Amino acid sequence: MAEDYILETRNLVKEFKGFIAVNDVSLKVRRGHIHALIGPNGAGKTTVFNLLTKFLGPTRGSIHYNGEDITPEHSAQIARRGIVRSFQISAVFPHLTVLENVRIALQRKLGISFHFWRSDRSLEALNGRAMELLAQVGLESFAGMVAVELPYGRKRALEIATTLALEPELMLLDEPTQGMGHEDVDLVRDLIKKVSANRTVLMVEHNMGVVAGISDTITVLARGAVLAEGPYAEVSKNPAVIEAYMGTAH
Amino acid sequence: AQKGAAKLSGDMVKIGVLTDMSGVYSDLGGQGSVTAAQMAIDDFKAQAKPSWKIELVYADHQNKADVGSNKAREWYDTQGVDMITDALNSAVALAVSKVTLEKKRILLDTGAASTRLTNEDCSPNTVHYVYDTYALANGPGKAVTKQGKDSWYFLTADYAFGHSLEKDTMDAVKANGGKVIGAVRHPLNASDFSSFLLQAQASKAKVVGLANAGGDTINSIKAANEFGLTKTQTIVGLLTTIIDIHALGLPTTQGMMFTEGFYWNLNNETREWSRKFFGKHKKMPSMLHAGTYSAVMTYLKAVQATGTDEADAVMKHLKATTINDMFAKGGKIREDGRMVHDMYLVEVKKPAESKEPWDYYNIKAVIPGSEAFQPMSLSRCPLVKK
Amino acid sequence: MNRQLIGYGILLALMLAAPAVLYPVLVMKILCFALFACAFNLLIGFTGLLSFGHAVFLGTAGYVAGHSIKVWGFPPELGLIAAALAAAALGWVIGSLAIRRSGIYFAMITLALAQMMYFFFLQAPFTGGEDGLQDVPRGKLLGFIDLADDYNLYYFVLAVFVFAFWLIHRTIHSPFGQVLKAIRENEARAISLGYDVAKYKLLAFVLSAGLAGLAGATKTLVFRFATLTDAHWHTSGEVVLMTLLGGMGTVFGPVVGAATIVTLQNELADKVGSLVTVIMGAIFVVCVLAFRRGIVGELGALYKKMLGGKG
Amino acid sequence: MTAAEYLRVTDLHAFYGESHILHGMDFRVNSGECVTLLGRNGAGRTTTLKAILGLTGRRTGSVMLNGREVIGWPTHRIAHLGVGYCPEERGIYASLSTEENLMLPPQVGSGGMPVEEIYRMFPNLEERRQSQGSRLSGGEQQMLAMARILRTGARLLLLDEISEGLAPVIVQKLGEVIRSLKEKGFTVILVEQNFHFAAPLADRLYIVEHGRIVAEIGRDELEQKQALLHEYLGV
Amino acid sequence: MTEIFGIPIQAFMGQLMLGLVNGSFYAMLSLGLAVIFGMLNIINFAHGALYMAGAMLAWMGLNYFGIGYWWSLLLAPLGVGVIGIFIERSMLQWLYKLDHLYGLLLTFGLALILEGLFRDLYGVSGLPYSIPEEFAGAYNLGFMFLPKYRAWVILASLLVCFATWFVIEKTRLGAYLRAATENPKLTQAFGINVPLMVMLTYGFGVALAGFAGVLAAPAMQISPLMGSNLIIVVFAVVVIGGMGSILGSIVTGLGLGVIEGLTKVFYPEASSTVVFIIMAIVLLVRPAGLFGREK
Ligand SMILES: Nc1ncnc2c1ncn2[C@@H]1O[C@H](COP(=O)(O)OP(=O)(O)OP(=O)(O)O)[C@@H](O)[C@H]1O
Ligand SMILES: Nc1ncnc2c1ncn2[C@@H]1O[C@H](COP(=O)(O)OP(=O)(O)OP(=O)(O)O)[C@@H](O)[C@H]1O
Ligand SMILES: [Mg+2]
Ligand SMILES: [Mg+2]
Repeated sequence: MAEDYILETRNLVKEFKGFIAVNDVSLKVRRGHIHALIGPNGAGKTTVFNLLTKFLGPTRGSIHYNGEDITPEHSAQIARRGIVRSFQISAVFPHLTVLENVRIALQRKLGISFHFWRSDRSLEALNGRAMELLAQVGLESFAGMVAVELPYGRKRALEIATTLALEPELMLLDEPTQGMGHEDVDLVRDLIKKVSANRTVLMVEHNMGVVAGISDTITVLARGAVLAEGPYAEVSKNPAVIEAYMGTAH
Repeated sequence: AQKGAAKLSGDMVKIGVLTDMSGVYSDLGGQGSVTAAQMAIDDFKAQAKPSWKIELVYADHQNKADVGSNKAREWYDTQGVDMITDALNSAVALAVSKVTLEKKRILLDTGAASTRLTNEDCSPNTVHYVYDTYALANGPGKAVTKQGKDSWYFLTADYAFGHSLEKDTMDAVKANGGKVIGAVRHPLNASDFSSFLLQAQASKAKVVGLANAGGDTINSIKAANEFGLTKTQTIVGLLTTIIDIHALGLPTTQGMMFTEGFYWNLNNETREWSRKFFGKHKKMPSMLHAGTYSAVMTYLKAVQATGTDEADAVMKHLKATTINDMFAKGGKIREDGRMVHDMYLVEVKKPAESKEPWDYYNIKAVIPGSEAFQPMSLSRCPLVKK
Repeated sequence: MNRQLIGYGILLALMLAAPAVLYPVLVMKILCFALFACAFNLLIGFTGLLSFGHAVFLGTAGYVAGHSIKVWGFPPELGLIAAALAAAALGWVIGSLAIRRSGIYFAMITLALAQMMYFFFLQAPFTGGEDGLQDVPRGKLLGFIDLADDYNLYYFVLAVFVFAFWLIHRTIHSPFGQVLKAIRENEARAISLGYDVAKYKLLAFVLSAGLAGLAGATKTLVFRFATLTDAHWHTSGEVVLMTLLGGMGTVFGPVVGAATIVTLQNELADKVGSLVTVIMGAIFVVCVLAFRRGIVGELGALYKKMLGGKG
Repeated sequence: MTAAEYLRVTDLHAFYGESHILHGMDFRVNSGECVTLLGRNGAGRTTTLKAILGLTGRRTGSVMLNGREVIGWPTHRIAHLGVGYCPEERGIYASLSTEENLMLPPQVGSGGMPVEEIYRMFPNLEERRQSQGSRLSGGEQQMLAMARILRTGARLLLLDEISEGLAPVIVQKLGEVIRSLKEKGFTVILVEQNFHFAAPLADRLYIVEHGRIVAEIGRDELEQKQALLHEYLGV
Repeated sequence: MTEIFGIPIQAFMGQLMLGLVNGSFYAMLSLGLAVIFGMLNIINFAHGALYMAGAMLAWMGLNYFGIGYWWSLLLAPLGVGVIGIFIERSMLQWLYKLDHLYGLLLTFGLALILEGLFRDLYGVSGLPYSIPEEFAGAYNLGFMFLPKYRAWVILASLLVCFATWFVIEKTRLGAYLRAATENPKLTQAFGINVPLMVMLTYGFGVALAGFAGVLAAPAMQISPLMGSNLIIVVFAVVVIGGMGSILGSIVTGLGLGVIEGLTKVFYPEASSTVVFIIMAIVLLVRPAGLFGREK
C-alpha cells in the first residue's frame, strides 16, 4: 500500500490569523500519475503547494514522502529529496545559452561548483546529457541560442528541461499553462505528458482542456477542503463541482 | 658674496610646500603657506639678488601620510626638490622626515606638532621650526594652574597628537602643583561634543583642557558655551590659533588662554609683514604662515651663504645661524632639530576690547624659548650626545 | 583566442618595460589599485554585489602586512600571504553578515561594517591610529632579493599583479564562475535548482576580499606604510569609481579605471586643490548618467559596432 | 460612424528601449462597443493597451480618444479622460489591504459602480477585505484588479487577460459583467488568450501579429473566417 | 537616589537627553532617506551633503542677507528642496529604470561635488552660527541641565517626524504615495500624477535633511564634512530599523541616539562603533531590520 503512494498528506491544516486556508486535507498522490489539483479561486491550492515545499509551515497535520514523514524538513532538504517545484513566472537564466541553462542544473551534482581554480572546460563533459534533455523537450536545435531570445512557449519548455535535469521524482507545477496561447498550451500539455513517464506530476491548473487531457486523478478543493476526487469523467459530472467550480458552460 | 660660485643641483633651488590644501588644517597652513613661501622667495630675490633661480612647488598631502611621503619621494626623485616646508600634520611630517633622510634633502617642518620629530624620530635633516605639543602644553599648563585654577579635566582627541598634547599638559600641570581629575577621549572629527562636555562639567574641575585641534576645538568650544561651562569652568584650547578664534568669534572665545608662536599685532615688524600677507591672502597669518616665511627665508640665506644646496652643508650652516626676523628673535636650531624661539601666552580679548578686525589677543606673557621647549636634557633623540 | 594571447603578451611586455619610462613608484601604485579594482570587480561585475566598504580589506591587509613584517619580522612574501588571508577571513565575517540582505542594503551594510572596522583601527594600539604604521621595511624577497630597490620591487609587484589577475580570470571562467553568473541572472531560479546561493556569494566575497587584501599588503610594501586612509570609505568610493569608469564586468576595465583615476589624482592634486573631490564627483555623475559601460565597455561596444558595420 | 467613434488608433509604433514592438497598429473602437484583440504570445496586445495609456517607452502615431489627440499626453491625464486599466500582471498593491486597493484609484468619471454591488459580484473580496493585497490568492487578485476600475466611473475599459487564472465559474460571471457593462454604454477593449471567453462578448475581433493588426473579424463573420482564426491562433 | 550605576543622576539624565537630540537628527535623516527610498528606490547618498547644505544656506542667509534663524528654518529647507527638485529633474529621473545601485552611485558623486564645492568656498574649519536669543541659556530641571536650544531641537524634530508619518500613513495623499511607491506606472495609469509626486517627494525628503541641517547649525559645527560623518551612521540606523516603515525609522533613529549617548557615559571608546555593532546583531537575528518586512 505504502509504496503505491509517493506522497501523502494527513489532515493538513493551514491557518492564517484565524482564517483557515487549508482545512484537513488528506491527499494521496499515486506514483507515476499525473495528479491535478483544481478548485475555485482562493480554495487553497497554492497554499497546499507551499506547504508541500515548506514555503509555509503547516499548522497541523503531516506530510509523508515515500512513506517517510518529511513534515519537519526545510525546503532545501525537500528539494534534494527530489520534489521540485516550477514557478509561475518563466524562470530561465536569460543571458546564458539554452545549453548552459541546462548545464547549470546538471553541474550541481558534479560537485565541482565551488572550484574556482578549475577551467570551465571541465563542464563540457555534461554537454551530452544536456543535449539529451533538450532533445526531450524539442529544443536541441536551439542549444546555442541565448535564452532571452526564445519565444514564450519554448522558454517554458527550457524551464522544464532544466527541472528535469535535477531528476525529480515528483514535479509540482502551479498553473503551468497560465498566460499561454492555444498553440503553446498544447505544446506544454504534450510536454508534461511526455516527461511524466517514470515520474509523478502534481499540478494546479485552471485550463480544463489540459486537465481533462492528461490527468489521471483530480482532486477538487473548495474552501480549503477536499470536495471531490477521482478521474476527470467522474469529477466533472459531480454537481457540487459544477456548482462550485466548473460552471454551467462546461 | 659667493653669488657666482654657487654649486646648485639643477642650477636652481627648488622649494616644496607640502601642506593640507583641502582638509581640516587647510586654513591653518594650506594656500596661506604657499603665499608665505612665495613672499619669502620674492623678498629674498629683492634683497639678495641671487644669480640662481628659485622655484616653488606645492602639493596637497590631504592629511594622508602615504600621499605626503609619496609626493615627497616623487619631488625628490623626479623634480629635484631641495627643501620641503610646512608639512603640517604629525603623521605626514614623520613620514616625510624619513623620506627626506633617505634622499638626503632638508625638511623645515613648520606645521606639525608632535614632539616625536625631535625625540625618538629625530633626523639630522629635519628642523622642527614653529611649535610642538610640549610648547603648547607648557604655557597654559603653567600659567593657568598658577592662577589657582589647579584642577584639570581633559577633552582629548583620541589619536597620537591628542595623547601627546594631553600628556605634556598633564606633566606641566602637575609640575606646577595642579592636579588632573580625569580625561575623556573623543574620536577625531566628532560631530557632537555635548556629551563629552557634560562629563567634563560633572567632573567639577576648574579647568577643561582641550587637547584637540581645528574643527574639534571649535566644536568643543561652541558646545561648552551652550552648556554654560564657560560660566563655571575655564576652557583652555591647547592648540588654538587665531584662525579658530576668527571662526568662533570673540563673544564665544573671550577670556580663553593658550600658547601662540606668533601674533600679527605684536610689533611694527609683525604688523607690517602681516598686513602685506593679508593683502595677498585676505586673512591674517597663523603662526604656521609666519613660520613658513621665516623658514624659507632662512633656508635661502643659508644656501646663499654656503653656495650649495647640498643638504649636509646647508644644515650645518643652519644650525650655526641665529635667526632674527619678524617671526623669531634670536632663534636657534638645536642639535635635535628643534628651532628654539620665544612663544606667547595669549588671552582672547573681550569683544569690547577689540579695536579692529583680527585684533584678538592680549599677550599675557612671553615665554622665552629656553622655557617654551623641551630642554635638551630630557631629549630622547639619538643624535643628542649626552 | 590566439589574438587574445598576443594582446596579453604585448601588454605584459609593455608593463615589463614601463619603469624605464615612467616613475616606478607611481606605476606600482597604479598596479596596486588596479588589483584592488579587479578584486572589487569580481563582485560587482560578475556577481552583481556592490560592496561599498571594500577599502576595509585593503586597509586590514595593509596593517597585517605592516605589523607582521615590521614587528614580527616576517619576510615580505610571508607578510603578503598572511595579510591576504587575514583580509579573506574578515571578508568571511563581513560577508556572512551582509549577504543576509541584497541590493542596496547589501551596499549599506558593507559600508557600515567597514566604517566600524575603521573606528576600530583608529583606536587599536597596533595601527598607530592617525599616524599610521610607518617605516615598514621592504625586506628581502626569499631572503636575497633586496626590495628596497624600486626596480626589484617593481617586478615583484608586477608578478603579484599578474598572478592575481590570472586568478580572477580563472575564477570567472570556472564552474564556480558559471554558477555566479547564473545567480546574477536569476537568483530565485538558482535557489530552486538546489544551489545554496548564499554560500556561493560568500565564497565570491571572500575571494574578492582576499585579493583586495593582497593589493593592500602590496601597497604597504611599496609605500612602507599602512594608513587609515586605506580603510576609509572614501577609498571604497574610489574603487567603485575606478571600476565604473573603466567598465564594470569587463576584464580590463578596472585596470584602465585605476590607471586613469590614480594618474588624474596625481596630476590634479597640486593644480586644483580641493576641487579634486568635485572633479571625482563629476566623473561619477557623468559615468552614471551617460557612460555606464565605462571606457572599456564603450570601446568594446564601438568595436562590435564597427565589426557589425563591416559585416 | 465617426460620431460614435470613441477611440481611434492610427499607425501606432511603440518601443521598449531599443526594441521596436508595435509596427503601425490601426484600429478603432466605437462608443459602447466591446472589441477584442487576439493574438499569439508576444504579438503585442498588451503593448497596445500600454501604448494607448502612454506606459511604453517611446511611441509615435496617433491615438484619438473621444475626439482628442492624446499621443503626447502624460499617462495620468489620459486616465482622467475616463480610462480604466486592468493590467495583465494584476498590479495589486502588496502594501495596501484589499479594501485600500479597491478604494485607491481616484474617480475619473461619473457613474462608477457602488462598492456594495462590487462586493456582491465578488464575495471573496468582501470576505478578505482586511487582508493584505499580496496575501490574496491568484484568482482573488485578478478579481480585485477588475473590481477596482469598475468603481472609478471610467468609460473606456482596457482589460488585459482578465479570465486568466480564474475558475470557470468566475470566468462565466465575468462574461455576464462585461455584457452588463456594455448595456450601460461602457466601451471595452478586451485582450484575451481565451478565445472561447472573448468571442461571444466581442462586437468585433482584431487579430494582432508582430505588432500589427492582420485581420478584423466582425461578430457575424466568425463562422466563415474559421480558417483565418486557425491560421493565426491555432483554434 | 542621586546616582545610577555610579553616575550622578544629573549627568545620566543629561546624557540621555543628548542622545535624544542626536537621535532626533538620526530620525529626521533616516526618515528622509526612507521617504526617498520608498518613492524613487534610490538610496540618497547625497542626503548628508544636503543636510550640510541646509546648515550652509542658513549661514549664508544670515551672513549675506541678514536672514535670521526663524526665517532660515523655513527658507533653507525650501532652498534645499529646490536643489533636490533640480537634481531629480535633471539627473535622477533618468535612472529609475536601471539597477538601484546607479542611484546610489550618482548621489554619491553629487555628495562629493557638493562637499568639494563648499570646501573650496569656505574651507573646513567650520563656520559660526549662534543660538537664537530665544533659546540662549538652559533650564535647570534639578535632576538635569537642559539647554533650551536642545529641547527645541527634540520638540521640532518630533513634530516634523510625526507630521510626516501622519501624512503618509493616514491621508489619501499618503495612500497615493504608498501606491506609487509600489507600482508607479500603474498608479499613473489610474490618473495620479506620479512624476510630480516623485519630484515633490524627493524635494520633501531632502528638505527634511535641510531642516535638520538648520536645526543643527547652532548646536554643531557648520562644516562641509558635517554630513558625510553622519550619513554612514544613518545608513546603519536604516538597516537596523528596516526601510519598510516610516514609524520604524523614527523610532529607531531616536532609540539609537539614546543608546549611543549612554555608551558615551559607560564606555566612551565604543561610542562610535556601538551603532554598527547593534546593526550586526540585528542582521543576525532579524535580517529585515526591526520594523522591516521580509520580501
Ligand atoms: N499569507 C496569507 N495570509 C493570509 N491569507 C492568505 C495567505 N495566503 C493565502 N491566503 C488566503 O488563503 C486562501 C487560499 O489561497 P490560495 O492561494 O491557496 O488559493 P488558490 O486555491 O491557489 O486560488 P487561485 O486559484 O485563485 O490561485 C485565499 O483566500 C487567500 O486569500
Ligand atoms: N518591458 C519590456 N521590455 C522589452 N521588451 C518587452 C517588454 N515588454 C514586452 N516586451 C516584448 O514585446 C513583445 C510584445 O509583448 P506583449 O506583452 O505586448 O505581448 P502580448 O501580445 O500581450 O503577449 P502575452 O500573451 O505574452 O501577454 C514581446 O516580444 C515581449 O518580449
Ligand atoms: Mg493559486
Ligand atoms: Mg499580454
